[in-house]
Amino acid sequence: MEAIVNFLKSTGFYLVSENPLSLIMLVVACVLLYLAIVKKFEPMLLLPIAFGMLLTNLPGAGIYHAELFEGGHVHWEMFASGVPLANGGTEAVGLIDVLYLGVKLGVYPCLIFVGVGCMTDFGPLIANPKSLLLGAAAQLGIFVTYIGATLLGFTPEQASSIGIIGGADGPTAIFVTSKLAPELLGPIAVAAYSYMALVPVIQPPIMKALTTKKERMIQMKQLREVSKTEKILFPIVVTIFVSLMLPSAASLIGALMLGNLMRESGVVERLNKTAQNELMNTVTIFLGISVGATATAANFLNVQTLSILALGVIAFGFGTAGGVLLAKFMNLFLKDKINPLIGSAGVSAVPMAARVSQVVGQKENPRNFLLMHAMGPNVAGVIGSAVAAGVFLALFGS
Amino acid sequence: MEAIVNFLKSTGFYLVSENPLSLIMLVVACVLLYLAIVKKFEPMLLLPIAFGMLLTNLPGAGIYHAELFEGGHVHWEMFASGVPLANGGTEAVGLIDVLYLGVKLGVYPCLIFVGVGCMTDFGPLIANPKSLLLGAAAQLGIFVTYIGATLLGFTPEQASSIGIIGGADGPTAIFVTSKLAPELLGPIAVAAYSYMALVPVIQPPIMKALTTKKERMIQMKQLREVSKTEKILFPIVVTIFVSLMLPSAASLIGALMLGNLMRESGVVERLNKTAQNELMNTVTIFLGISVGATATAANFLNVQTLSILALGVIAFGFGTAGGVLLAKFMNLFLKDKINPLIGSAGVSAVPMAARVSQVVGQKENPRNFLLMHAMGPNVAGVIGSAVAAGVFLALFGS
Amino acid sequence: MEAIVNFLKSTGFYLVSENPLSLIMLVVACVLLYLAIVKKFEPMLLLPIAFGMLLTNLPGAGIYHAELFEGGHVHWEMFASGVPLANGGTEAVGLIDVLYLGVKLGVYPCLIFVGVGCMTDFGPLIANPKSLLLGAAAQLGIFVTYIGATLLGFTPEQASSIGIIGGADGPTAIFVTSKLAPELLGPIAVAAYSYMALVPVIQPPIMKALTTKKERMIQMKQLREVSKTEKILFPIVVTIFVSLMLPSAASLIGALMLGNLMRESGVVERLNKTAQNELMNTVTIFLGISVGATATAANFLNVQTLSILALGVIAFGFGTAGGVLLAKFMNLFLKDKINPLIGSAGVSAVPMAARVSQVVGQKENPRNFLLMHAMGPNVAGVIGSAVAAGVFLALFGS
Amino acid sequence: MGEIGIAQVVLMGLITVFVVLICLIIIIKLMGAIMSKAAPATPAEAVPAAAPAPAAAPVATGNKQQMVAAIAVAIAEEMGTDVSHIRIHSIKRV
Amino acid sequence: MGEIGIAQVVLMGLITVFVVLICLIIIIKLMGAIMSKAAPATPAEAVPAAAPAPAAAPVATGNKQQMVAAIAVAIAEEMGTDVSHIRIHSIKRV
Amino acid sequence: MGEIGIAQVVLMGLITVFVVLICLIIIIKLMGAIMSKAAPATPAEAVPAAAPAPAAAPVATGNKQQMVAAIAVAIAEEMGTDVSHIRIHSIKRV
Ligand code: NA
Ligand code: NA
Ligand code: NA
Repeated sequence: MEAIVNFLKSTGFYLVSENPLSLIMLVVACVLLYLAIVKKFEPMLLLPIAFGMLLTNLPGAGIYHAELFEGGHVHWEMFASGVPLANGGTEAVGLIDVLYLGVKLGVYPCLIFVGVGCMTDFGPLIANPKSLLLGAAAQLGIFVTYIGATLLGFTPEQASSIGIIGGADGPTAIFVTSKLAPELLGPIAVAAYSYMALVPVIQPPIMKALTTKKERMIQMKQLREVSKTEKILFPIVVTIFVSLMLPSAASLIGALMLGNLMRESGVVERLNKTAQNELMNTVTIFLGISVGATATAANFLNVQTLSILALGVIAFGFGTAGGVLLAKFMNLFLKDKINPLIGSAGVSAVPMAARVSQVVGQKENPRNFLLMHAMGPNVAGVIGSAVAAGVFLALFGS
Repeated sequence: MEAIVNFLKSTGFYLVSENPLSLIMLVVACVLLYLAIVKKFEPMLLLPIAFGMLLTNLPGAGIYHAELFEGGHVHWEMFASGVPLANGGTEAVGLIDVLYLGVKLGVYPCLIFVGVGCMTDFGPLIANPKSLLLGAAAQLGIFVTYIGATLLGFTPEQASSIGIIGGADGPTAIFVTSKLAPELLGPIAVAAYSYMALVPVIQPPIMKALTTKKERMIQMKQLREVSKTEKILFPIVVTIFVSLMLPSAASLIGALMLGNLMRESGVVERLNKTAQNELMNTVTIFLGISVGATATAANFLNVQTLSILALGVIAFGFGTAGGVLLAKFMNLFLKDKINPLIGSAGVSAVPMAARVSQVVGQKENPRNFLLMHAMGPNVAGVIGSAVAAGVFLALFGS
Repeated sequence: MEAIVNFLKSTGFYLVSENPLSLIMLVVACVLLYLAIVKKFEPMLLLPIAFGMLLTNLPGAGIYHAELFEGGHVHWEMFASGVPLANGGTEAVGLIDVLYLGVKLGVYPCLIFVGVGCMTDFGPLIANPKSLLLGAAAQLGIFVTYIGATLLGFTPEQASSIGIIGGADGPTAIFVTSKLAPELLGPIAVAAYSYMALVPVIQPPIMKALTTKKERMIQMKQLREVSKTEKILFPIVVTIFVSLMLPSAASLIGALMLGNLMRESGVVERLNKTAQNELMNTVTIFLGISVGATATAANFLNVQTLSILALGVIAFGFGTAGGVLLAKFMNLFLKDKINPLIGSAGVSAVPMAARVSQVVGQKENPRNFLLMHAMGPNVAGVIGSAVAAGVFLALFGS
Repeated sequence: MGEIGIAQVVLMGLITVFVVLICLIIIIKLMGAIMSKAAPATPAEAVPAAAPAPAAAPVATGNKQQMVAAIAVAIAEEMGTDVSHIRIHSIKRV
Repeated sequence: MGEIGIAQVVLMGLITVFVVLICLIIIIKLMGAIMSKAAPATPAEAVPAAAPAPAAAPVATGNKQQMVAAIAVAIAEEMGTDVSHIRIHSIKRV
Repeated sequence: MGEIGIAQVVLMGLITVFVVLICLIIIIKLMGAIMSKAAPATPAEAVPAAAPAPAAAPVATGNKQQMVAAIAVAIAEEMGTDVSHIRIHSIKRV
């Protein structure tokens, strides 16, 4: 009889009664699954994130133990001997505890960036290097959000991580957050990927508000062809130069450019394929469920999360505005005018933001093909965010 | 001269003379290779297991050191500084020492279950939920075997691990055994995968003995079509419900259902493919050779192993009987009779056991197509075994 | 103002002024990238190696910290708490720190050997077992180089690692070096892969100098067909026999033969494909950049590296000569003469060296097809080098 | 959990397995009932996870019927074989 | 780095981002200038990393029947083996 | 193993390599002898690991020319791209 009572007390239903907030988290996870599956919000990451969130909030399941990574350290001894429980016993480490090591040690975001590099064509950027200015301006959202977050009482480390949401690059945001404010990984990842999926909703009104119909109709000259040699030199030169300027950005830029060199060199096709397919897919699954698993009720269900979600929209908005406005400013001096709609693509969210530029532009002028022009700022924004991330890591990294 | 003597003393031939039992283990490994390659007994796992067994029993090779995991702990300090030898020196860790970490930390079985989930269609189960009762009844073998093993003097932890052989799910058996009785991993894995391969030999006589010809000829109504929404909701609902009922089953069920959700959602096709192909294949290789490596002469060549092999047959037999008998019992109350031959599929061994139902059924009635009906209990058996595993882990897990 | 000065002092440009040698290393890395991409010198490994070298020599980037592996141990506590800096702070571990674990623990070379085994057809060797003698003779370069390196003042451990360059097997060289002389990993890996790519330049003059025109024109009898059973038994028998003779060679031989058994058995086609494609590609990327990362200015820019590069040529040259000369010697006794040009293929560098035999042979006699005959010594050389590696590991391994 | 008898383990185990799986039956039936009310069942077979057929549609113009068929079959089967992501950008008549 | 004001962080951040990316503009332009001097531009589009098109040419000539058989076998094997390893064991006249 | 001379290392090394590989020769010859006694050699070429050939049959019928073009393009691209991503950019009438 006592055994049965003990058994019932070990069920999740009993444990839920002690920690009812986890039920709310299960609902949140299901909402995210809905967004991922039905609304197709960046499902590659949002589905694993949501499932990780679900698993971590099943009371008693013990698939993830935040204690293993408390105080910013990895507690190897607990990996060896199990996690101490309140009742004096120990519990073996769970699946996500092990997978989370890849986040904690910064491995997954870099490996994903290798895959992203394998899939990125920097040709449009090399053909039109001015794009880099737009990619720089679109980082405005990051710093505006940093100000906002600091004023709302977040620490500089947390404010940096929240600001990076405005970079619209998942791996960059997760890399910075895992280093500076791992306690915010859950909400920041959710915000970053949700708003990336919402780019077609967030950006167009801002783009239209800041431009005239005439500006939106500007047609741009066709891009020059880029030689293979330039494409091969680009990743090498960028890695060396950016890393010397800002060593703290070297991991992200180096990983991205390693992938791009594997792509453009054309001599390691096998490696290129694996890096952008199976390796990246595997890491994506592991990264998603690990990041999701940090979103426990205690970490997620508080006013901070709401602030982060609000600040995330601000970040995307100001990034969009920054890009558009700098394009308008540049037009004051340029003979061949830039269509300011491609400025918004500088927030990255590759290639979604570039497509938004194309769609908005074509609405005004059906013969206007902005996609390739927008790809320049789009990929420049990836570099820009990595540089911004490097600044934060240099200032606040341990 | 002395150097030559030293050298000769370090050869495996000399070491074998000190530990001749390893020769027998090499023979056992070769027999298993024969079964895997020539008899095609679950070769995906039996080949790596047998090769791991071969490598671990090469005297002096040092590819696997049981000392690293002694006492149920991982000894990281030895990973760092090498394994102490009898002569006072140290030996670097070997390949399988590192790979075994994935077993010890419970990662491989879960990852394989993600892949299994990606390959499993729960449609026939959703169309005919009564199948779950058959999947439950087929777990009888697990508990009968538990009794038998306890009476033979095994500890409750060992008896649980041996019982789970009757679940006919490799990953579940390995997961439970690595947590409760890692010293039995070798024989239990060998028994589990061998008997799974022998399902077409073990099951038919039992199925025929327990049924009448008339029963075996029962034709069943075609299954209803299952909507995509139901298939998507199923993994989510099952994860939440089962994990709340039995938190200790959450890892296995969660991993299985994550894979199934990746499959059915249709929005993460890249991840789904990698999880069921390259990721699963890689983990299968690593799991196989690691598990095989635990089968050292000391661990394997004893009367326990013979008992485990004997108990394994009992487990499969009673599981088969349980499924068939419950189907007959249910027929006492049902208007649309169930063909009791599909009950035996409840032991899982997907999809072999379902095929056995089909073959045995078609022998009596050539127009009888039981395969899809048997898939219901078949996949239900996977859930059933995971639940049974959860019970054992809840009762005896540290 | 002070902040800006601090910031500028943290840039790589400032740090370079303190350690200008890293600039030279960046140039070396770029030269290697040139060789890999434009000259196509074994790009699969040389490109990642060169990029790893580039990343490790970016001052302040912190992607690799040699301190984590100092003294031959893995310092887990630093993985947990960060690497101590000169200024009293700590720095988080970098991407390559984590990836390097796979080299340090000897996992990558073995996994690559599994993939190599999956791609190797030992048929020509089984059809003509005499090839093994040529594969043995071609290891002469290893031991001649060992003598040379010792005389130049290298320790026996270092001399062994340098000698193994003459084995012309990348994974074997990296495995031995990571165990015996990890401080030389960079130059040895660069030498090994560069000279492998240079086989068509290094070998032909030696081959011609040591043979007469008549010898080079010898046509050989067609090889017998090898039964599937022999091909399946071969990896099993070789693993057992070689490992018993020389336990320290078991890891390399075992991994190679596991892969070959997966290939020849034909029953684990899924595993075979993953092992030789995605798994091998992933490990190749990780191995390449990790090995490259050990080539810091302090480790690479010294007279040792020049010695190693010089000794590497000697190793390849004597290996080539050894194979050719033994073939000539064997011809004194054989009725069916061997074309001594296939002896040079015994250095391995599969399949490049075999192709060199074919090309040189066909130049003298256009109807002479030596490729398949050269594949015998070629794959025998892989076994030969692994055995030589085993000898060194047995003598000098901790 | 200290001393626990064999019978207790077996009973608790079997009961748990049956209770959990019976609950799942109820849940599935409820789910099915809600589904069939919410919407006139869209069978999964009609909306398979990966549906290669539609990709063929835009191709099915002009008099290249057999070619289209050949390509479609080759591609469709190819898709069936795991390799992924087929994109037909354009088929032009010269 | 002790106390550092919000304004400082934002200024330093924006300036760094702009400085680094402007330097990249200069570097890319320099690179382009050197390239165009060094060689009459070989456009990337003309030399794509993976150019499978030519492989089709030799196939589209000669005796059709045997080719069909050959190709059909190749496809069939491709399908059967899932990812790689095309092996033509025999080509028979149909 | 304490002090060990250069000559000793080299001799021991070369001898070991030769002894091990000579033993392998003997083993392989023994294996071959046993094989040829046990069974009239079934050559490996005749029993390939994965032989999907039969699947070719249904393809080798119908309108040959157009099918050749279609399939040839598919194969060519497949070979060129090695693993995935089939893209038919254009199909021309032969
Ligand atoms: Na960005
Ligand atoms: Na089961
Ligand atoms: Na060799």
